[in-house]
Amino acid sequence: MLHIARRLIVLVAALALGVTTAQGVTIGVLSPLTGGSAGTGLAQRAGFELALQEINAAGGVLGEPLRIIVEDTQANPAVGLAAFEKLMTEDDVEFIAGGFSSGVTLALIESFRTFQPIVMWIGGAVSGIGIDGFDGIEELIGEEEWFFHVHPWDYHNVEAATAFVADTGVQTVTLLHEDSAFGGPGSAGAQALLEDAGLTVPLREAFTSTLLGGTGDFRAAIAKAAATNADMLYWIGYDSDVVPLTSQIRELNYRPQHIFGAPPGWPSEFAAAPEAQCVTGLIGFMPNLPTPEAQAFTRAYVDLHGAEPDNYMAALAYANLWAYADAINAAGTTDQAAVIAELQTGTFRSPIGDWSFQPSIIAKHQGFTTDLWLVFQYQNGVREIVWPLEKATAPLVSCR
Amino acid sequence: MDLNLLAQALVSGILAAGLYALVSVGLALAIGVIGIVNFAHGEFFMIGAFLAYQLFVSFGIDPVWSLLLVAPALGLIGALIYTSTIRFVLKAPELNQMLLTFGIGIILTNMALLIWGGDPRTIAGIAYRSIGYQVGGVSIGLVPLASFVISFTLVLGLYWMLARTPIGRAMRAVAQNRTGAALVGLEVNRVYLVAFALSAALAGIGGVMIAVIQSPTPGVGLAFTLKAFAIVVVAGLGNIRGVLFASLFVAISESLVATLVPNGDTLRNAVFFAIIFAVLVWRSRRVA
Amino acid sequence: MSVVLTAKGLSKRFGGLAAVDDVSFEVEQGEIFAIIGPNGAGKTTTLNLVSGLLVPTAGSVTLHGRDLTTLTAAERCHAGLGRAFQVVQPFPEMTVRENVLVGAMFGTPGISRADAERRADHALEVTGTTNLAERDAEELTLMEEKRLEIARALATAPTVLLLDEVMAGLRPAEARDAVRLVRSVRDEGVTVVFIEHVMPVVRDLADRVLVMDYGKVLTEGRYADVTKDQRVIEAYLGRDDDAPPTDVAAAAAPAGASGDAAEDEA
Amino acid sequence: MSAPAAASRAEARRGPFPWDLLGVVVLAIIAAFTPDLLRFVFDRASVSYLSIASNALSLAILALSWDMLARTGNLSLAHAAFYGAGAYTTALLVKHADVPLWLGIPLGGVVAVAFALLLGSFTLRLRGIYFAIATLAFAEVLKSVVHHAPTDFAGGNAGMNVPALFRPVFIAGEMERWEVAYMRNEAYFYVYAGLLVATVLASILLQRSRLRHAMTAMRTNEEVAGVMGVRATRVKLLAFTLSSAFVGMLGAVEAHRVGSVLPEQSFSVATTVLALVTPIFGGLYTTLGPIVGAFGLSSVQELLRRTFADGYLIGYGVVLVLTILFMPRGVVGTLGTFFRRRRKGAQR
Repeated sequence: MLHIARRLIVLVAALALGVTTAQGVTIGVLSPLTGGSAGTGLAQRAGFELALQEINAAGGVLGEPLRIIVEDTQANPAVGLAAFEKLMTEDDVEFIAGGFSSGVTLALIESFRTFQPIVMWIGGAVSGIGIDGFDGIEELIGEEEWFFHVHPWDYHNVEAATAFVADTGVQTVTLLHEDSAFGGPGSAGAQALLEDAGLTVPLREAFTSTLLGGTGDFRAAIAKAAATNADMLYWIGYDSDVVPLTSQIRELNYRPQHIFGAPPGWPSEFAAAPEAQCVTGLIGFMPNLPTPEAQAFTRAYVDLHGAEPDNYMAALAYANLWAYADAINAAGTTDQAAVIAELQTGTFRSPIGDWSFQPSIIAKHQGFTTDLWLVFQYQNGVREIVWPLEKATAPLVSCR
Repeated sequence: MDLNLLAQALVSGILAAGLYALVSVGLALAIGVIGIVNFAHGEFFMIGAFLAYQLFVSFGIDPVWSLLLVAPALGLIGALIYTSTIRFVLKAPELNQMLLTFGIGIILTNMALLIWGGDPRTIAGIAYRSIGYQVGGVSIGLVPLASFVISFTLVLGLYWMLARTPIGRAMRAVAQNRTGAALVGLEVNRVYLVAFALSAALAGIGGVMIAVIQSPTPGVGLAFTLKAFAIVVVAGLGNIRGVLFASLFVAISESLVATLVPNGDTLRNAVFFAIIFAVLVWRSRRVA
Repeated sequence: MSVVLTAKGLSKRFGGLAAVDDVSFEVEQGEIFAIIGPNGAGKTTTLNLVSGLLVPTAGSVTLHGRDLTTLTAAERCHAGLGRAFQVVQPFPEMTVRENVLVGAMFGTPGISRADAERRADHALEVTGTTNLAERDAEELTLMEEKRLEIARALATAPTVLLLDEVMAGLRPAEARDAVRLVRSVRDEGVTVVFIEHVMPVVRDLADRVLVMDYGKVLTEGRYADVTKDQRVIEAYLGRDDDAPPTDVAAAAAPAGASGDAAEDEA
Repeated sequence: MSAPAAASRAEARRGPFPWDLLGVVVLAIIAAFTPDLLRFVFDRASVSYLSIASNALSLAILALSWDMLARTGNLSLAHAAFYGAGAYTTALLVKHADVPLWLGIPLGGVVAVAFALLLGSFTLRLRGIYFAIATLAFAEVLKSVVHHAPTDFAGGNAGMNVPALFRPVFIAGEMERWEVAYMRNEAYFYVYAGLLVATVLASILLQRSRLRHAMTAMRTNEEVAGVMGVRATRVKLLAFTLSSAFVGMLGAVEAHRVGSVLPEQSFSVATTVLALVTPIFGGLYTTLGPIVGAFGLSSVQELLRRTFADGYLIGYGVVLVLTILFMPRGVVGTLGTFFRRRRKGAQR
């Protein structure tokens, strides 16, 4: 018995201490790699891996190879908390990247504040602005010097989407939204903005996403939407809702001019489905974006992972890690103040184009805002960019 | 109230009962005949859905035809799982069976995550998913109609099999009295094997349906499993016809509430489980 | 002698089927009272109605002049009604003594632990199971299980003990032991009501016999008298071999097919 | 009278040696020194280990409290409801009433008990899987009710913020940053450990009292228990009360620790499933089993995730399957049988 116990202690000690012997800069990544949000987390990891490969091929960080340690949060707050503290105290990282899920982000804030590493966070888009009696992520830590947010806030998403809607020239918009912290406040904000822009919103109706216990029968909600006969159906939900929603809209013979959706991602093979025709969607990155950066990213991504990125989270993760590498190299040190200064002032590469951190309503360092967003339209099996016009690859067509 | 909406709600509800019955009937067989509470049943749907997807992507096989391949494939997987694990816990307390099947479910989910990733997959290129027949202002969806017909055919077929065929009679005998069945020369273990494989095969068919109407993901089975468990229990364990009636009742109720109440879709689960709770409690008080 | 237990107009319907129909009887202090009848006559259902496992559709049960009809099984037990089952069901995770202790501890509300232990040991002695006390209840022979079943019921300190076919499955020598056991229980001052199939046992034990058929009382009286009754002979000869010996349990089963019984199996 | 019976009588008079109570004392002492010991051995990494340990303690409370109800033969699938009720109670108190932060935890337990008694009284006559599904349905309905309660009352789909119980202040120059995290984690660790000790005490008191026999009897056969005089209704409601009280308090503590309540998060089916998986793994109907299960499963999962980058949960599933196949009575149950057999063998 005793020798087993001794061996165990040695093993645990090795696990705990072994990593400190590694040289060079290490960045800790928190992502949901298992459970319902695994798709997003795995997409992030794929983006980090591509950036890591390129960074190290280009000489690494401060002359040493960069390392990342990816921890699975399971999208569970308590697990995420333990994972963050492992990164801080066992792996001794000074930089944190990744992130997804408001629940996990809220759980981490207290501990972020304690350790105050540089946190460059992709997840937690719920700003809290516009929700009475609820403090969102931006309200809670936006002002911190060490907090860098690499994803538009919820109001940016809504701003972009409503700008697109207004540009289409439709008069009436029916809103369908999934009923969690993502779609609920988002749709309320969209309704307010649309009405400010002079549009009519005859109906805002909630549904239960397939991601959160729904069985994908949206006919009741769609029938109500059809009864409004609005020019546009605008829905906010998750990627697994795309197929049932779009097919049931047609099955129920609802023919709005536009079916516009804003999920966090789109199922990759959906383009080939007949119900995809003329569906429009908000997205953060398109593999066919006609810019050299986007093309290079997509090519490299396919080389590494064998398929095009399904999810714009990969592009944001890629941007996230490159920003760290460039800022630390520019600072020439891992000293926090110097790196923060570089992050504040620097311009960084990304598949979406050059970007930098700017203040948002509360946050000091906000990367990507309204102008991240593109609207694409499925046209004959291809996702054409239709908005904003300067990036468009094809004109928007009506479904009627 | 718009009469059209009401009629649509009724039609949608009735058709939705087909899918509910389909996902429940395999579970009813497992619980009713073998007496095993299979926590991995939802993962069987999930595997069925991914198999249909893979057959489509790799060989261009339409889900209509992959039904014929996925059902036996799941039957085989079910038989393997039965032979390698389930048969060792038949006499164990039901909690042991739950832990075992929960463990199997975790293994299957995470294997699917490794193989297919976490992003939703899509069976693209099938035209019938969006087809609805307009009858007097009410739309009848082709897929819900087909799944209704398939489901009721399967359920009635299963009912017939249990009543009329030798293996069906053997299943009923084993379900009622395991020892007695063994005494009259039935190979109980073989009957169980067949019943479990059949249960998995039926889950496979449900999985193909799910793959058609939504996107296969590693977690796609969960919502259906919770509801299937509830339907099977309310129907009365092993009561195949009861599954049909229970499915119709809850599906129509859900559809009506979802249509008539603002934001009613988000009340579907509440309506469903409130009915289940009320029926179970009411029945327990009535009998006493 | 005074009447201790009265059943008046007991009826139980399961759906359309009347399992027990207007059954009345009185049992006197210190008596051994037998309920007999062919398979499916409603004997066990009657016992279940008396002990509170089933709620009667109509009728009442009185013990020592106290109406028990609305009480639960546990409350009837506290009032002095003991019950042993046909299918012996010891608690398998306990020793024999612990099994008996359950009856002793819960049969009398507010009993102290020490008193309960004394009572349990006494019940073990009366039933001749003291030497089995520390055995696991899972390892008993059938006769030992029957003794345990009676010891457990006895430990609840009943004034009336209901026994459901204690002799079923016993060999003749064991049955003779069981007869002695029931007598010694009566000698403790406990009134006994029992269901039995084995006629010699009924003859040896019963002071009075109630004969049931199709849920109704056929006749009642001394053993010698009722066995001469033409209706009794017909009832037995008419349907002697058409059902297995476990018919009584089976008779109750269809009732629960849609509800409780099915739940118990789960 | 035979010798063993006499011995057991004598033992009953004196009372057997209270190994279980001694165990609680030892557990409490170990818990009291664990943070310091971890810090001594692992230095700053103790912050991380304390978090992992707290998660394991939380699982142990969940599992043990579930087991207390399971001992009556009632397989509850409503533990997420009690957990969520506790979590939302403290969140609502903080938001709407200016009560001291700590009051939310006992009140979380009280509200959970209220829901448990409500559920318990409705489901008294249900058994087996009928009971299980009814409790699952109750939990799902409660989740939906909370979700659809007025937004300005319970936060609706966005949930509510819940303030931290501990906010140690960092004093520059006098300490390092990790020490603040250590102080916070140490404090939460003690809260969890205290709650676990309370749960263990309740469980031991149950096991030592005659209720233990009542519960075992009910679990075997509720009808037989009834005619033995066991008041099943009372015992069941008492078990519901004890079981839900600790889960409710756990939900409240956890809400403060993770800073928010959300319908999907606080009423997650995963909580219910863990509540039953853990004691089955460790050994049912004992005080030790659920605790061993919680620490066993937590360690297995942590070791696996540190060893494999992908698919580590497959290993977790394999462990569960192998355990039930080769240790059908759970870790504690099977080891207990093993040692008892050996002892018996030695006696012969």
